[in-house]
Amino acid sequence: MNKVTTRQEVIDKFSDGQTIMIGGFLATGTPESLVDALVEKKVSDLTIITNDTAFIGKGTGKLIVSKQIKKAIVSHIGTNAETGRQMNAGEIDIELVPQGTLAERIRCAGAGLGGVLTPTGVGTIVEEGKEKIIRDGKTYLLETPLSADIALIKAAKADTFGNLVYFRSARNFNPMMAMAAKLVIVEAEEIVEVGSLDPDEIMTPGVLVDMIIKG
Amino acid sequence: MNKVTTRQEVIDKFSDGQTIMIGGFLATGTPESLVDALVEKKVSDLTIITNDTAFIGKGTGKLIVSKQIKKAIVSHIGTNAETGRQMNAGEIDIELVPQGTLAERIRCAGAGLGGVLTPTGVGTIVEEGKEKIIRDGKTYLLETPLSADIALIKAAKADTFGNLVYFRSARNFNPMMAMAAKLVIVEAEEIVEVGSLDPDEIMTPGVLVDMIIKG
Amino acid sequence: MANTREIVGKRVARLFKNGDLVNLGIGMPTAVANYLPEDVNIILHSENGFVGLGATPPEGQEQKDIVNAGGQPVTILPGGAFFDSAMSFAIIRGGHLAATVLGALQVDERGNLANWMVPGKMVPGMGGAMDLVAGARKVIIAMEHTAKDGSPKILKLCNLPLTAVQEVDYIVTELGFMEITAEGIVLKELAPGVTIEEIQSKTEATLIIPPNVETMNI
Amino acid sequence: MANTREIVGKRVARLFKNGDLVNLGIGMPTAVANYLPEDVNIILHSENGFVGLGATPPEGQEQKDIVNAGGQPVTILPGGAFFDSAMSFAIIRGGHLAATVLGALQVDERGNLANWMVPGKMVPGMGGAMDLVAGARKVIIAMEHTAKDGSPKILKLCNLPLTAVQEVDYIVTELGFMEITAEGIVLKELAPGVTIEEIQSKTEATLIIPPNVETMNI
Repeated sequence: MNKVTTRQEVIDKFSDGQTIMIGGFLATGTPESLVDALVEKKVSDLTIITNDTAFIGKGTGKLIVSKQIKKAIVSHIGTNAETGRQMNAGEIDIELVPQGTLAERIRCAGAGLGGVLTPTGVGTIVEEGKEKIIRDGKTYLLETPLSADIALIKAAKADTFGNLVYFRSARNFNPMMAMAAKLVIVEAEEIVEVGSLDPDEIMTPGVLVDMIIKG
Repeated sequence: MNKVTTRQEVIDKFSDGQTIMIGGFLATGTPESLVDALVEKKVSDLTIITNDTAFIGKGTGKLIVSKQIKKAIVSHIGTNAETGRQMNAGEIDIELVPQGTLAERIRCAGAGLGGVLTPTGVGTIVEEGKEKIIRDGKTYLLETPLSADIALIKAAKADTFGNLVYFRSARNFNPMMAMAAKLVIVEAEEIVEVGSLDPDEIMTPGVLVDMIIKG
Repeated sequence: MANTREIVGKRVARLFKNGDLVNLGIGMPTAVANYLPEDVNIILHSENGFVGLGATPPEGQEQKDIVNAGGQPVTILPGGAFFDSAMSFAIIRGGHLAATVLGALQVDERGNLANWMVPGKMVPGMGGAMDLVAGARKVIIAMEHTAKDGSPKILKLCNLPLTAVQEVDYIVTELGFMEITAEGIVLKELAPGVTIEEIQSKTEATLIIPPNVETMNI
Repeated sequence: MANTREIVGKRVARLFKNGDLVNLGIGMPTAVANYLPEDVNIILHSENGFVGLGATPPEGQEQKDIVNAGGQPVTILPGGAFFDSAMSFAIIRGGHLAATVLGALQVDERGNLANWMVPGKMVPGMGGAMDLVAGARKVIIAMEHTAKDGSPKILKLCNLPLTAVQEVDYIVTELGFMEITAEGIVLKELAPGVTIEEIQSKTEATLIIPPNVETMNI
C-alpha cells in the first residue's frame, strides 16, 4: 500500500466548514505546503485545532490572514496580531485551551477516551461550563475529546506506508493529531521505502496515516 | 550526574509493604535482575502493579512463588498457576484491570491527571464501585491513577544520566511506569555515555530516572 | 470435509478488506491469518505493542524481545512498528482497528460476550480482551458452535461474567455465519451440508432466518 | 548597583539544587540561567517538547527545528531528549518539574497568579502557563516589584483573570524575596539598600515581617 499521492488529490479532500487539526508550535513542525494548499483551495468557515496561530505569513497564521477560519481552538494567539484583531472585531471565534489540556483532549479522541481529569485551569475562567470532579481532596476539570475531519501532519521522514519519524522540536502536537482525525494527511521532508525505518524509531505507525505528499 | 549504581544500593531501597511497579509483558521487558534482588531481600507484603504474573520461575512470577506479594494489580494471571492457587486460597489479593485501562491508570499518575473516562468494562464487573459518566450518549467508567513507591524498569540501553531506549516488544509498560513512581530504578542491558544517544531516539528522558544497574 | 478451524478461518478472512488493521486472539482466531484471499493483505496488531505481526520465525532465529501477546516468538514485517502499551491500547480503543477476532465462552442475541472467566473455576483475567471488544470497529467471534459437552454457547442471555455489552457484530462457527442485529441473531450463511434445523438445535437463541440463507463459500 | 534582572536572577538561581528540572518562562525568568552558582547544574525543560535546553547557537548555526517555546533558535545539551507535547505536559503536570519560574501581571497573598490576559486589551492566551503553575512542585514568580506606572503588582487579591489559584510559592523582585504561606506573604529577604518601609509601600498586600529579615546575598 503506497499512500504517496499528489497535491491535487489532497486539495480535493478539502471543503468548506471542515474541522482541521494542524501540527506545529509557532510554525515549527507545521506542514507549510499543506497549509498553502488550504489557502489555495480557498475553503472557508474552517475550524482549526492547533497550538497557536503562529505568525502573519507563516504556519497557521496564513489561514488567519486569508480569513478562512471561523473558529480556532488554540492555546496561544499572542504572536499573530491579526488573530487578536479579528477576535476583537468579532470576525473569528477563539477558544483558548491550556496547552497541556489541548494535547490531552486531542489524545483522548485518538485513544477512544471520553475525557480526562486535569488540575489545570481550576479556579480560572477555563473552568466555565465544565464539570468539576473532586478526588482525594483535589479538584479537577473534566476535559473532553477533540477530534477532526482532517489532520495535517509534518514529518521529517515517512515511508510510503505512512510510518513517520519527526525531528527535534518539530514533533510537538503531530503524533497526537495523527490519531485523532478521520483523514490523516502527511507532508514529509523525505519519503523512504517501506522497511528502511527501524520499527523502534517510528513515532507514528503507518496504520494511522492515509495520504502522504513530499513537502 | 551519573546514576549508575550498585545492586546493593538498589536492594537498600526495598522494604516491606511497598507498592512496586514492574515493567514487562509475560516477562518480556521485565527487569529480571531487579526482580531477583527483591526476592533476595525477602521483603514481604508487597503490592505489585504489573501487566501479568508471568510464569512460575520467570519475570514477576518469581515473586508470587516466593509469597512476597500481598496484592497484585494486573490484567492477566492465566499463565501462572500458582497465582490462581494463592487467589483461590485467599493468600493473595488480585485486582484484575483491563490491560488498556491499566496502561492509562499508570499514565494518569505519571502525567498528573486525576483520571480518564474509558468505555472499556462498562456493563461488566469491572464497573463495580466506579463512577459512570455519560457523554454524548456513550457511557464511560471513570478510572483513577495508579502510582507506586518504586518502578522497576527494563531498558535495552541507558546512558549514565538515565535516558532510556527500549527494544522491540520489550517496551510495553516500561515507559508509563518510569513516570509514575517516586523512585525509578532501571536495569539496562547496555550502559552508554551521556551524549551517545540521539535525542530523538530516547523513549524515556533521564530526568525521570533515579538509579541504573547493568542487567 | 473441511475441519472447523478451516471453515471458520476462511469465512472470517473474507470479512476483511485489503489494508485492514486486525487483532486476532489466541487459538482459533489466530488461524484466520492462514486463509486470507490472495488479494487481501491485512495488518496484524499485537496488544503487547506492535503492528505488522509476522509469522513464527524458523527455529533458532527467535528473538527474545519479539513475541506476540501470548509470549510466543514471532516476527515483524517490513513496515511494522513497535510502541508502548498506552499507544497499543490507544489504537485499540480509538477505533483504529478494523476488527478484532476472539473466541467466546458465551455470546448472546444482544451481542453480549463472555470470554474471560468462569467463577470459581477459571479466572485468567481479561488481559486486553475488554478493550479489544469495546474498541474495535467490528467484533467477530470465531469459535466452535457448542461447548465440548455439546451445550450451546450462543444464548439468549449470557450468564457468565461479561467481557462487554452489545459489542459483538458477527459469529462464525463450523455451522454457519451469523450477524447480530438489533432484532437478534440473523443466520446469514450455513456451512456446506448443515441444515437450518441442525444449527438451530445447537443454538439456544432463536435464529432469525431470512428468505435467502446462503451456503458458506469456503 | 546591580540591576533588577541580575538581582532577581541571582536570588532565584539560589532556590535550585543540583539536577533540578526547571522551566523558565520568557523574559526575566530566562535570565535566571545566567546566574546559577558554579556547583549547581539545572536541567531546563522547554514546553514545546524537550529537556536539556542549551544556549542560543552562534549565528549561522541555527537549526530550524531546534527552538524554544518562544520560537527562538536554541541548542540541546548532551543528555537532552525530545518528545511530543503530551509527554511534555505529562512531565509538567505529573510533578516532575522541580520548579517553574514565570513573570506576573498580578500575584496575591493567597498565592493566586494572574499573568495571561488583560480583558479588552491583551489576550495572548495561556499557552503552557496554566499547566506549569498547576503542575510544578515550586512556582516562583520573578518580576519587577511594581507595574510600569508604579502601581503594585503584589495584591491582597488579584483582579485580573487568574492563571491558577493558590499555587505561587515564592516571589522574587528587585526589592526582596518573599514566600507565600497560609498566613500570607512573608518577607524573607530585602535587596541591599532596600528598607522594609520601601518594599511595603510598593506592595498592596500587608507583608508579614519576621524578626530576622535578612539581606539578600547577591
